[in-house]
Amino acid sequence: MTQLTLARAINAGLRRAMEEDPKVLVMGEDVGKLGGVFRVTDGLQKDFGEDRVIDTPLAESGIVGTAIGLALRGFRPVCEIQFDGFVFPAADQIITQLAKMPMRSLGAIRLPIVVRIPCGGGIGAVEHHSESPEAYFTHTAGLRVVACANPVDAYTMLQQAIRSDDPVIFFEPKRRYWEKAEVDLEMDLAAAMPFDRASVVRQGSDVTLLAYGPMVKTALEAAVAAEEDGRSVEVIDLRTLSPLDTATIFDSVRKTGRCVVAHEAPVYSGLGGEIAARVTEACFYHLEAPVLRVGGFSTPYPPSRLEEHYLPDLDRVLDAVDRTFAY
Amino acid sequence: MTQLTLARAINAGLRRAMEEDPKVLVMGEDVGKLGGVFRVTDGLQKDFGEDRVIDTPLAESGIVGTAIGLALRGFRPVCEIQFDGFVFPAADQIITQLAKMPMRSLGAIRLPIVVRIPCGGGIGAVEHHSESPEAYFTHTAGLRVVACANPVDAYTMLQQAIRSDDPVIFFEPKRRYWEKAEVDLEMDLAAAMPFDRASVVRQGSDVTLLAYGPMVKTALEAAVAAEEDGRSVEVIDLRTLSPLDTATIFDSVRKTGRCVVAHEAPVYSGLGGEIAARVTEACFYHLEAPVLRVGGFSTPYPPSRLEEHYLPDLDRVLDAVDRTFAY
Amino acid sequence: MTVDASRGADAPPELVQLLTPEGELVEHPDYEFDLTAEDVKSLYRDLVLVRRVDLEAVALQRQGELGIWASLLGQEAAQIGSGRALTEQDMAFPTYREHGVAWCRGVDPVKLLGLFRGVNHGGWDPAEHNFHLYTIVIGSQTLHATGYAMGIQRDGAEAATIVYFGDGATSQGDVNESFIWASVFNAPVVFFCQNNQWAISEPLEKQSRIPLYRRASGFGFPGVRVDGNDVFACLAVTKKALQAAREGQGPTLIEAFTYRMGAHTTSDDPTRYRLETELEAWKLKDPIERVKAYLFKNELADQEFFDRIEAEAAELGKSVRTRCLEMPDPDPMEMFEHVYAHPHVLLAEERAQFADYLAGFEEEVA
Amino acid sequence: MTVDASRGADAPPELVQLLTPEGELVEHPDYEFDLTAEDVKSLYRDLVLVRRVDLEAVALQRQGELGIWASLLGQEAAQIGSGRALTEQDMAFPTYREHGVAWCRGVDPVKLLGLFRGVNHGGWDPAEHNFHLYTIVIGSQTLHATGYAMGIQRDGAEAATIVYFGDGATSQGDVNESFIWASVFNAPVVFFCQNNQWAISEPLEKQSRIPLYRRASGFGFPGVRVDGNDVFACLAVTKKALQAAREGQGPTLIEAFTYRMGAHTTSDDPTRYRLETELEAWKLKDPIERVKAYLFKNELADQEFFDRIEAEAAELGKSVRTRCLEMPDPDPMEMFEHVYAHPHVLLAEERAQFADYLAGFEEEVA
Ligand SMILES: Cc1ncc(C[n+]2csc(CCOP(=O)(O)OP(=O)(O)O)c2C)c(N)n1
Ligand SMILES: Cc1ncc(C[n+]2csc(CCOP(=O)(O)OP(=O)(O)O)c2C)c(N)n1
Ligand SMILES: [Mg+2]
Ligand SMILES: [Mg+2]
Repeated sequence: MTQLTLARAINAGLRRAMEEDPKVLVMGEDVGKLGGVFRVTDGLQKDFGEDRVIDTPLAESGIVGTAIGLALRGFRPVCEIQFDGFVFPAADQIITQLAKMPMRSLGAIRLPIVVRIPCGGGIGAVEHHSESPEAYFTHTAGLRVVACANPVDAYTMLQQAIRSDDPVIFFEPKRRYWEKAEVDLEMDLAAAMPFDRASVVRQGSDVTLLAYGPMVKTALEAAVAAEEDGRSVEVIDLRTLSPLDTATIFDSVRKTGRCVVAHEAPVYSGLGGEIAARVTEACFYHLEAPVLRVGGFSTPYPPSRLEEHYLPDLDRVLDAVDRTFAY
Repeated sequence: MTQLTLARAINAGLRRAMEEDPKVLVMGEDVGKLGGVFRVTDGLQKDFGEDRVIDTPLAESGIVGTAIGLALRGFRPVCEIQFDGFVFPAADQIITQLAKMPMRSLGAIRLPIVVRIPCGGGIGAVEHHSESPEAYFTHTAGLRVVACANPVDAYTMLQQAIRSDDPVIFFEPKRRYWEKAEVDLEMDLAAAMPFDRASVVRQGSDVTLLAYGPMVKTALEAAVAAEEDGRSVEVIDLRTLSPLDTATIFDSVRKTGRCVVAHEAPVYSGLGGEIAARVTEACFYHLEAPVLRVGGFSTPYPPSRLEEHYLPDLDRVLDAVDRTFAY
Repeated sequence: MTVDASRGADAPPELVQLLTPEGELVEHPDYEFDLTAEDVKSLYRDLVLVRRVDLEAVALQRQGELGIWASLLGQEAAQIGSGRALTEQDMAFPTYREHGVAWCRGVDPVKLLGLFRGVNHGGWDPAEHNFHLYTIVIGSQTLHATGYAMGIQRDGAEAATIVYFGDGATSQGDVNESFIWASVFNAPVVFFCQNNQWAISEPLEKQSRIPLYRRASGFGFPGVRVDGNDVFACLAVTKKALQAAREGQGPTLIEAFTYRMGAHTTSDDPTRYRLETELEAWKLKDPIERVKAYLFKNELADQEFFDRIEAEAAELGKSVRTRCLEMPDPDPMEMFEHVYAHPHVLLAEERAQFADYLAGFEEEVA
Repeated sequence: MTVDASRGADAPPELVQLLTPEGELVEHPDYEFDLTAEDVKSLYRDLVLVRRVDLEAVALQRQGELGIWASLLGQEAAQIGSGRALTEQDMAFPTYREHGVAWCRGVDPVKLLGLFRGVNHGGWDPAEHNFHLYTIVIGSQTLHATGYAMGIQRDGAEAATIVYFGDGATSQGDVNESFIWASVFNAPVVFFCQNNQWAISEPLEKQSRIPLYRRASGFGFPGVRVDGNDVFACLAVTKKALQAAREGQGPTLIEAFTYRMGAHTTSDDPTRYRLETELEAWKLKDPIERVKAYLFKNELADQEFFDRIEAEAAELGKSVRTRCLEMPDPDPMEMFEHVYAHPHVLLAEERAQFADYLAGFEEEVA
């Protein structure tokens, strides 16, 4: 076991994937000598060379578009989008090509491409550096969308994503990059929980709290705080956002009868709506209260001096939990 | 009153807006001599000149990006995206610039831009010509998103959208372009229903059926069919997708106790989820059944010989209506 | 507010031409004519056959058998010339109009019809033919081709890619980004732009105020304009560019100066935006007639040869038609296939629900 | 797999220069030196003041008062030279680094700090200064500038726009699309590329294999490379390009060949990717020193002048610092303002709920 930050765990996952499969490439802006603006790809170019760790020109459509071409030639590119807010120039290549080409070819083509996106707020950054664009991709059939929340998952899920023959949008909670945990670098990937499964990270009986990425830590803290009020909160780290692991979610909600979904993205038309609708349909007779959502507001991400108000924090999560008991 | 197809009604709306305000421009691919691939802009260039009806180079990011510049100079551009599936190259300009620039400027900048998108399937087209990308935009704070469903609304809502100082994504149901209705071309716009209001297009008492754009007609047909089975279906044409006119929706659901949402876009992570979540939260004690959704599947839009199966038709809508009575 | 552009049916001086519209060979300092009679006859055959397939497809569309068709009429030489320049190892990335290139890559024309008939979005295996699927989102395939070429570099293979796109496509960000990637990585890719003068209703002036082949110079790689109705020149220019790419000399932009003789697609009505006279001028430059004239004049082929090709074309047309009509509609459940490589819980659920739903109707009927 | 590129600190021959690093005037066939002593002193003042503002901002960031800062160090001449070329009617579109241009447009430097401090995303009224907001999404402002220029055409106004972007930005689709729009519509826009040799850690070779000013030729408009550390040349070249634009001669691309002397931003660590020696070579070309040398050598200014400017700079720095620290944090409810021009039912609801939520805490406290 090795103590690793989440960022280093991704680095280790990339390294292991590259060692095991010479077809795995890393590409993006500043991923080479600099090792990425978060140092996630630190040292990889030195060890694997410029042909496998590719500093690309500054254009996200170009990054994803050429990655598709490389995949068509048999490579398994892992693209880095430098910040969440800069994925939109690549939206067309992701939505009309990456997601649709396999079906377009009746399965003759597979695109084992991972698009890594550091996401979310809380780091005091300027505009476009704190967004949570997952819903744009969960609504895009043909993609798999996952989010890791801790170093162990970061290490395993990234490798699973790279091994997947489907395109994967891989969200990394940037404000948790420096969180540490013990990671078993020699772990048997096949024995690890598959990356399309959710994980109950805290057992509880009164209410189910669903979170992913950066919000998992907040959710766990909220559960601890709720316990003091005598409320037993079950926390599920969704991990997979498309498809959802509904079995795990429904089991929990049928047990607790209450459900809150938390994400940083704006609530309106966000993933929480999908979850709420699905949970309500499947657990209608078990619900004591409507599924409540807590998340960003229907505004662009605010300047950083306001982000503590915009981001759902422990208090706002608890407020939502409380409200489910008012029904 | 004049009998107009939906396409001609939009043409008439554009014409009137251009007559009334010299700052209104029309721009896009083939909007000039050709009058657009659906002839929606037919005759406008002839009458208003090449400076006001601009055939642009073939690039959607360029269209929206230069429209923003024109708006900064005081113009009110109406951009045409030729088909729904081609809006994605403009995603970055729409999401990071058009939607966010007004707030970025603390309100000093307003961007009165309308992005017209012929949307939806059912016309037997090849790939990318039948999509329903509204959820990408409803999740984008800073935009208004509306969809017209009939010639009268097409005429009025488009003019209202052009007069709005906020950016508007304007969806036109392309398979309804040839539907006709009487339109009062002299109508007083101020007296018309505002474009951010939903409309109850058929009264009913047993279940509320929510639809927009091309699905409104299908919903109305379903309501007629349901009547034969003794079910009274209230049909609401949402018209505004962001923000939703929740007052009108909630009033109806509180009355009927049941709700179905239909859209062509994939159900997963689509706008229906938001509506279901919101309705459930606001009408929890009134609901006899969960809000059910009927829409596209979690696949790319299929080849046209399969689209009748992919698109929610009368039978699939009725099936969902029936299922709400099984609870 | 518009500026002078150099478009026009008059071939500008920089045009590479080896065969005149009258069927005369012309010398060119950089490109040699080195084809045998058999070569030329075989090119002729391809030109005639693909035109015939195209005509048949237009007819099928008119009869409601296809939803739409994008005709290659007038662009046969550009496509056959460039398509025949490819080796088996080379990879081609088409738009939606490259029926001639598809033919050169051995794709059964009926497979192309599938897409336009609406039975699939692309019914051939790209790897089998080294011919990618048709791409409809304008310009996006240029990046795929460039990435593929970067893959060739990494494999150390003796191969190149060629990517097709239109004059209108040159305005898309993606196309220009692909120029950047290709030049920065010196990737073995040939950019083959068929400038057919029109992007639906928009003339070239709406995309560029200078000849398109000159775009390449701004990115630091060679651009060349070839007579796109001259199959000899298209073949020679493409061969040379591909060879340069394979040899590590990087990308080339080829602008094939040609003309879209038909409508943009069968849904289009060009009378709204262009003059009949333009069409007439281009008819005199027909890509097939000039090869026929060359073969005739040089007594390389007799009437029997032309008749034989005609007959073969008629046969092919008939076969394409028959097999098009026989093409089965896909099974509804097919929608759920192919989207993902691995099991997907949501899709499995939707598939099961939809199967139940369909079964419900069958019960009703029964 | 990489190819020869012409980058390097050695100024290539095509560079327009009017003032050497040693402070000597040089003749140029196309650009005249026509500045009075007062003009030069005023330019010098601007250069020194904006450098001082920049230094102060870096210090403020180090002390935790700003979240981040993008320094213009080394690029003062490019920005002041081009910024001073603008008339009041002209409109400028910056990236996030154009503090010098902002200065020329009369934007109070403290307003720039707001964005980096996180109190807003852009705190000035663009229309008031004809200076657009900083744009962070690389390249997207080039289209806004081009559209604005199309608006100027429609207004028949005597004005032009200038848009700033970096060497890295030239790879973005949007930037190339803006070249197309500008050339096709012959729009009055000057593309001002500050090639500071680096896009964060990536050297110019990763964006282009030929000098950037040559990109314009591929789109059919003039490109010129100017010594970006020579304020005289930057002023002259930009003036001429703007005048051409205003006169209906369309766009020009100016590549200001300069160097980013600092880190990309205060978050960056350039020691990971570039050599100290490169920096040393560029130090000899400092944009301010050469103007000082010119003024000294030609006895146009005495020590008193330089001291006075120094003192003014110190004052300005102090004032910027004080007013930065005084900048109030925005009110939380401010989040909901400005998003829409007209009432918005969803936002009104969220605002009300959030106000209630906040009020709940106050009650708890009370
Ligand atoms: C991104 C995108 N925008 C718009 C369209 C609609 N469209 C289809 S073909 C076409 C014109 C293409 O012109 P050109 O590139 O010259 O190719 P040609 O059809 O002439 O071969 C347009 C605008 C599209 N397919 N993709
Ligand atoms: C679309 C987009 N992608 C990535 C980034 C992250 N980023 C910020 S600055 C920068 C480098 C810009 O380099 P250049 O254009 O040369 O300008 P410079 O910073 O050198 O002035 C990058 C990659 C961004 N802001 N926008
Ligand atoms: Mg064309
Ligand atoms: Mg730079």
